[in-house]
Amino acid sequence: MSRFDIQLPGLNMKNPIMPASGCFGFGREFSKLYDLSGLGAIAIKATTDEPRFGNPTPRVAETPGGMLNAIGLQNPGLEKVVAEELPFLADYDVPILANIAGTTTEDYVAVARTVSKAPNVTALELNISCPNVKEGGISFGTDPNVAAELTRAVKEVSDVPVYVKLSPNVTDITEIAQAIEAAGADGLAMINTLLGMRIDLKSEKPVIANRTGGLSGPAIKPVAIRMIYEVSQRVSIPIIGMGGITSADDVLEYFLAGASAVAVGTANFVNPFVCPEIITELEEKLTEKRIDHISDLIGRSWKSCYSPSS
Amino acid sequence: MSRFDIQLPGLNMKNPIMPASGCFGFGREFSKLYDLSGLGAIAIKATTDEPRFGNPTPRVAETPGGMLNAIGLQNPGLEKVVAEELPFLADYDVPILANIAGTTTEDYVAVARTVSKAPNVTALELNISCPNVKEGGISFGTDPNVAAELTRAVKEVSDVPVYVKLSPNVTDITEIAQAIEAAGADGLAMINTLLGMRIDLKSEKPVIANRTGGLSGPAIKPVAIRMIYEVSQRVSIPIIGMGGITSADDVLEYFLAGASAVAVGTANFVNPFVCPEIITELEEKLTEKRIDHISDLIGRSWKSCYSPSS
Amino acid sequence: MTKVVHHEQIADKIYELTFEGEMVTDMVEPGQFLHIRVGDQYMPLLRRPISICDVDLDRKQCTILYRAEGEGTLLLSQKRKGVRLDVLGPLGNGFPLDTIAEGETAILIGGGIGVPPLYYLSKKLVERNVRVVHVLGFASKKDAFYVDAFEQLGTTAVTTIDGTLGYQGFVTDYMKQEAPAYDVLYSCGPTPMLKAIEEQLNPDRAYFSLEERMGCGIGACFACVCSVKDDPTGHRYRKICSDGPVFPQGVIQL
Amino acid sequence: MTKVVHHEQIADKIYELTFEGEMVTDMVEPGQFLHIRVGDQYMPLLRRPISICDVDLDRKQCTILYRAEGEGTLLLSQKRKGVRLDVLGPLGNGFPLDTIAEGETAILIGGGIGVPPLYYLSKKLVERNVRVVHVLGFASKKDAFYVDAFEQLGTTAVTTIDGTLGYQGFVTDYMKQEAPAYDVLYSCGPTPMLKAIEEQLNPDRAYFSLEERMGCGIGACFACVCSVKDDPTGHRYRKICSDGPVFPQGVIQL
Ligand SMILES: Cc1cc2nc3c(=O)[nH]c(=O)nc-3n(C[C@H](O)[C@H](O)[C@H](O)COP(=O)(O)OP(=O)(O)OC[C@H]3O[C@@H](n4cnc5c(N)ncnc54)[C@H](O)[C@@H]3O)c2cc1C
Ligand SMILES: Cc1cc2nc3c(=O)[nH]c(=O)nc-3n(C[C@H](O)[C@H](O)[C@H](O)COP(=O)(O)OP(=O)(O)OC[C@H]3O[C@@H](n4cnc5c(N)ncnc54)[C@H](O)[C@@H]3O)c2cc1C
Ligand SMILES: Cc1cc2nc3c(=O)[nH]c(=O)nc-3n(C[C@H](O)[C@H](O)[C@H](O)COP(=O)(O)O)c2cc1C
Ligand SMILES: Cc1cc2nc3c(=O)[nH]c(=O)nc-3n(C[C@H](O)[C@H](O)[C@H](O)COP(=O)(O)O)c2cc1C
Ligand code: FES
Ligand code: FES
Repeated sequence: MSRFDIQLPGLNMKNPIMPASGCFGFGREFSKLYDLSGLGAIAIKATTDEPRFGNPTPRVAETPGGMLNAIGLQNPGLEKVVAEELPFLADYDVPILANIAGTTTEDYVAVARTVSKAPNVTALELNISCPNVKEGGISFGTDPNVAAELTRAVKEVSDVPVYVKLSPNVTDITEIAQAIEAAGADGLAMINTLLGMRIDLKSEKPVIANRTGGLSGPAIKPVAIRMIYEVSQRVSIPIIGMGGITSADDVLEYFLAGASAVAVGTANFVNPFVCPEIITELEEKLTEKRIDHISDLIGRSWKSCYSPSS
Repeated sequence: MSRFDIQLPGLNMKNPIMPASGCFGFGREFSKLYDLSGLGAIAIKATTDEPRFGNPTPRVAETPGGMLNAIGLQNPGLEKVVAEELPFLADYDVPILANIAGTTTEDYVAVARTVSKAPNVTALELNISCPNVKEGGISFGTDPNVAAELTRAVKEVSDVPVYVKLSPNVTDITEIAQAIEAAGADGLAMINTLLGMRIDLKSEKPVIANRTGGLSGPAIKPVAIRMIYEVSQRVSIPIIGMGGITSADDVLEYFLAGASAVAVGTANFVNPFVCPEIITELEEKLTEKRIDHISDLIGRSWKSCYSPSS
Repeated sequence: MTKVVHHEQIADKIYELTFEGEMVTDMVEPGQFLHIRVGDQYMPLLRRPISICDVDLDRKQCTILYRAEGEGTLLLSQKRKGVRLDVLGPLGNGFPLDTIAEGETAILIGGGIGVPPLYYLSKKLVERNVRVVHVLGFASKKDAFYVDAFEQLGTTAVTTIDGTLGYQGFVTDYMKQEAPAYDVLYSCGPTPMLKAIEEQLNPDRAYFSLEERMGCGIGACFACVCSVKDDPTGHRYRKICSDGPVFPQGVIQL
Repeated sequence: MTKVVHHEQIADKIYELTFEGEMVTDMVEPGQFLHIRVGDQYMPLLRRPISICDVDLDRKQCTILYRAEGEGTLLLSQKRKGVRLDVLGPLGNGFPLDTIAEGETAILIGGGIGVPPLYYLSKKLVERNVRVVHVLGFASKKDAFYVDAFEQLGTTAVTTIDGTLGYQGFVTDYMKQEAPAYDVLYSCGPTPMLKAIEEQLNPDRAYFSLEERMGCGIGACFACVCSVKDDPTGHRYRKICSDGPVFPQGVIQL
């Protein structure tokens, strides 16, 4: 009996670990290192309607305990993803969470309609941190109404459950999460990166050509944990947690905060074997701690009554 | 000729370095370690109308490259600060930035009126990250109108220039900064801590008794730099920059982003001599880099024309 | 600058580390603590408070004992002989030595990783011709350390929760059962143990050394406060790092 | 597991590090790189890409040369003999050896910290009876390294910007002035240098090794892309880490 198989809408996972979108490409590179069928799921790189080159380089910069990236959604475009990348992944026994992005609602709808019909795509992940060109460039993820409307539009055309990936760069994430739940989302993924910048002392310019970038890695873990702790108490759809996960202990912390599965992003760059290593380590920890099933831990930090002096 | 004396409203600084509020108490402990007159200024611990005990312990937790705190504005209260703490600091030749806090506008006004009359308080720093009890507990710092109104009320009663310390936990910090500038603030201080949480795997509860805490330290530096880069381009009042500063290189990065002075917080806990060490190191760096005056660097990352491919 | 001159594991997860440096000459008060930076980067960020366990003033050497369990102490346990150790201290106020008279009996009760500071205290008391009795509580035999060293200084009882060494039970169980006579009680260990000692033994003259998570370690950040006992105002406090870690009985709400 | 067996400073800020391990047996292609984790904590977080400079397949030893200037390389420079080194690789595609025939002449042009991979390349070419000529550009005499080692393999010209060693000027200045004859050109160095070589020398057969800031180092993150030359669509690219770092002339928009 497995201690950590997880069933979420569209995601029938052997274990709760998946690589995070954008940190695993479309799996080809990692497939040379280990068997992808051992993963709980795979979140693939954001797919857009048309191919995108993305931002100029440098696209990454290092920061204390984290990194910035401004890849700019580089991807081969919907057509190639469906024709080449997804079939490659179909050889593995692993559910695919297809991350989709765009700059108009129509973009998202177009990608969602087609990608959700791919045989091995079992769920969608809406990346709503992208700037909304119609709304003057503000991100889809910062306004509850805009986010809800997008969710509704995508739900309408999708053949598979839809997860919405929240941006942490907001005043009140619970408000947005609730609006998205009400709009029919099947789950949430959180968090995307924090907006950050690093300036190079020699050039006196931002290190990243795009100037700002998304902060990921261990540095952001406390922000993600706080947000999941807050949101999980206010929604009843499951949360895929992420942000700075590097170990099985981190996974346990995310479950206690309220996550029902987790994604590992930046850590794949530090140690390309991190996902299978965490899976092994997690199973050992659960056995050692005599936790019958990891789902027992979901939200336990707030579910039991809290007494501050103990 | 000094390369780094800085004149800001109310703050006549020998150098651009001050300890950040809450990380230096009222200076007594550090006065045993080095001469406080060597500092550019001192931001004292938040003062409230009445004495406060603050939050239950544990009040701090460590995170990757940072720490969480939920001290809860513990302080001896306005009367004692004016009667005992400020006179102690009057023995040193250093301007005092008095950080003030409250839960109603009246609280802030009361503290501002009295503290701004203390002979060695040369400027106020409004900590607007506190929950606003009248507005249902939302923080004063998350709504541009509420923040502007508070600024106006405090400006009216203050005998000295007023800096407003911004919370980073907002969707659009430039909007708030501009509202505060329009309300008459003399300067900005940014950033306060990011809201975060850490969960203890043994107790399965948040480590911090108050559950959430404020994230500070190197981990948050990229977020602070990004926000100062954005805000400094949209306001014309000076910015005191802070968040994760540990070295003279960090100070240079803050100036390039758009800060006109900096505060060092958490690093004082790691190395209690960090402020004088940074001052010495900074002077050396300026000489070495042949920078005539540090103020030449303010905002240089965006002032010169930007070409992404270079 | 201080340098590690000895580093050895002495029990399950327990390490003994000796370092040498000028600063050791200030370490004359038992019960004070050191604030140790364990990494060179800012990860882990904060220093770790560790008690002074023994001091050799002539050789300018100080010994600490610590349990390597969390991120910081595990990193500390990897320091090799010869490397630099970044130590701040001695910090805080230790056990007062002049409140007990020559010929009187001191009982020193330690629990787990609260045992180390009692060793230097015991040596100092013996130097002053105070009779010392030790009660050292551990979880199990594998966790016990320094029992022989304490025995050299005075009668030493050991208790273990599982009974694998000495008396089975908590130190308070032992105290109630055996009821050794003493004039002054000194104790360091987990707060629940100190609380039980205060409530169950209700000693006249006693000193407790407390623990709390710290930021600065020098009194500036208000991380480590504890409440004053029976305080009607509700906002009186002491800082464990700079007012303590040792407090006379009755001052702090345990 | 790889272990540091030699570590020495050989020029201003330049270090030579040799490590030993099973993985070295895969390092048969000059121009490939390693992705090295320099810290044990997550600060610094990312690995550092460093070229293979020399390999001793029999002893399973690989040598790298690097400039210790930033946070990560400074930390690397503190690794002592005997410690573990976390190395990923060999990664990427190196210099093709079979595109030059026996008896032909190869010119290898390196700039600064782009010089190291040319050493292993030169050795491999010499093994194949190719005649090698080296042009090594440094800022100043104090920055120069491995000049003698290259001289053992073939004619070696050194240029320095300040003229303190060899020819004064850039490698391209030297090439125009001296115009040595060659069949195939191989180069590694800062992108402006590669661009100048391409534009000013316009070689028929040439290979360039490129640099870019990396995330994963294995082709998964799209951090290190560069544009394909004369691409009308505007979105064709190559990844330096997995398609390169070495590209034939004309493929990449330098
Ligand atoms: C005055 C004083 C004296 C002490 N003397 C000793 C001693 O002689 N030997 C010994 O082994 N331990 C001693 N401790 C406890 C010791 O400080 C902690 O065990 C240690 O800080 C844990 O660090 P870590 O890296 O193992 O754990 P982590 O879990 O990585 O610690 C995370 C953070 O929590 C803090 N923390 C965790 N546990 C404690 C604790 N029990 N008390 C205070 N802070 C804690 C750490 O300092 C750090 O800031 C003392 C504590 C205090 C306050
Ligand atoms: C394929 C390849 C091979 C290389 N071979 C060598 C070599 O043999 N010897 C050598 O000394 N250097 C080599 N470099 C450059 C080397 O990777 C950088 O000098 C090094 O990463 C800088 O790290 P740092 O810790 O000193 O600087 P930091 O400023 O701390 O670096 C911060 C971040 O920027 C990245 N970065 C900074 N400069 C560069 C750069 N020039 N290229 C790529 N990333 C950079 C770092 O990897 C890190 O992620 C190579 C680079 C590449 C891409
Ligand atoms: C290089 C890089 C590229 C990313 N690309 C995407 C993306 O295409 N779509 C998306 O939703 N998130 C993307 N992310 C965000 C991650 O999926 C993840 O939410 C974030 O990095 C936090 O997790 P981590 O700290 O484990 O990396 C990217 C992150 C990185 C570092
Ligand atoms: C323990 C602690 C207490 C703080 N107390 C206050 C405070 O009373 N008022 C305030 O405005 N900021 C307070 N801050 C925030 C700091 O002044 C500073 O804005 C923040 O920590 C970021 O800087 P740093 O990363 O250098 O610490 C506190 C920070 C810490 C770590
Ligand atoms: S730890 Fe800062 S006041 Fe005690
Ligand atoms: S570094 Fe990740 S694709 Fe090249």
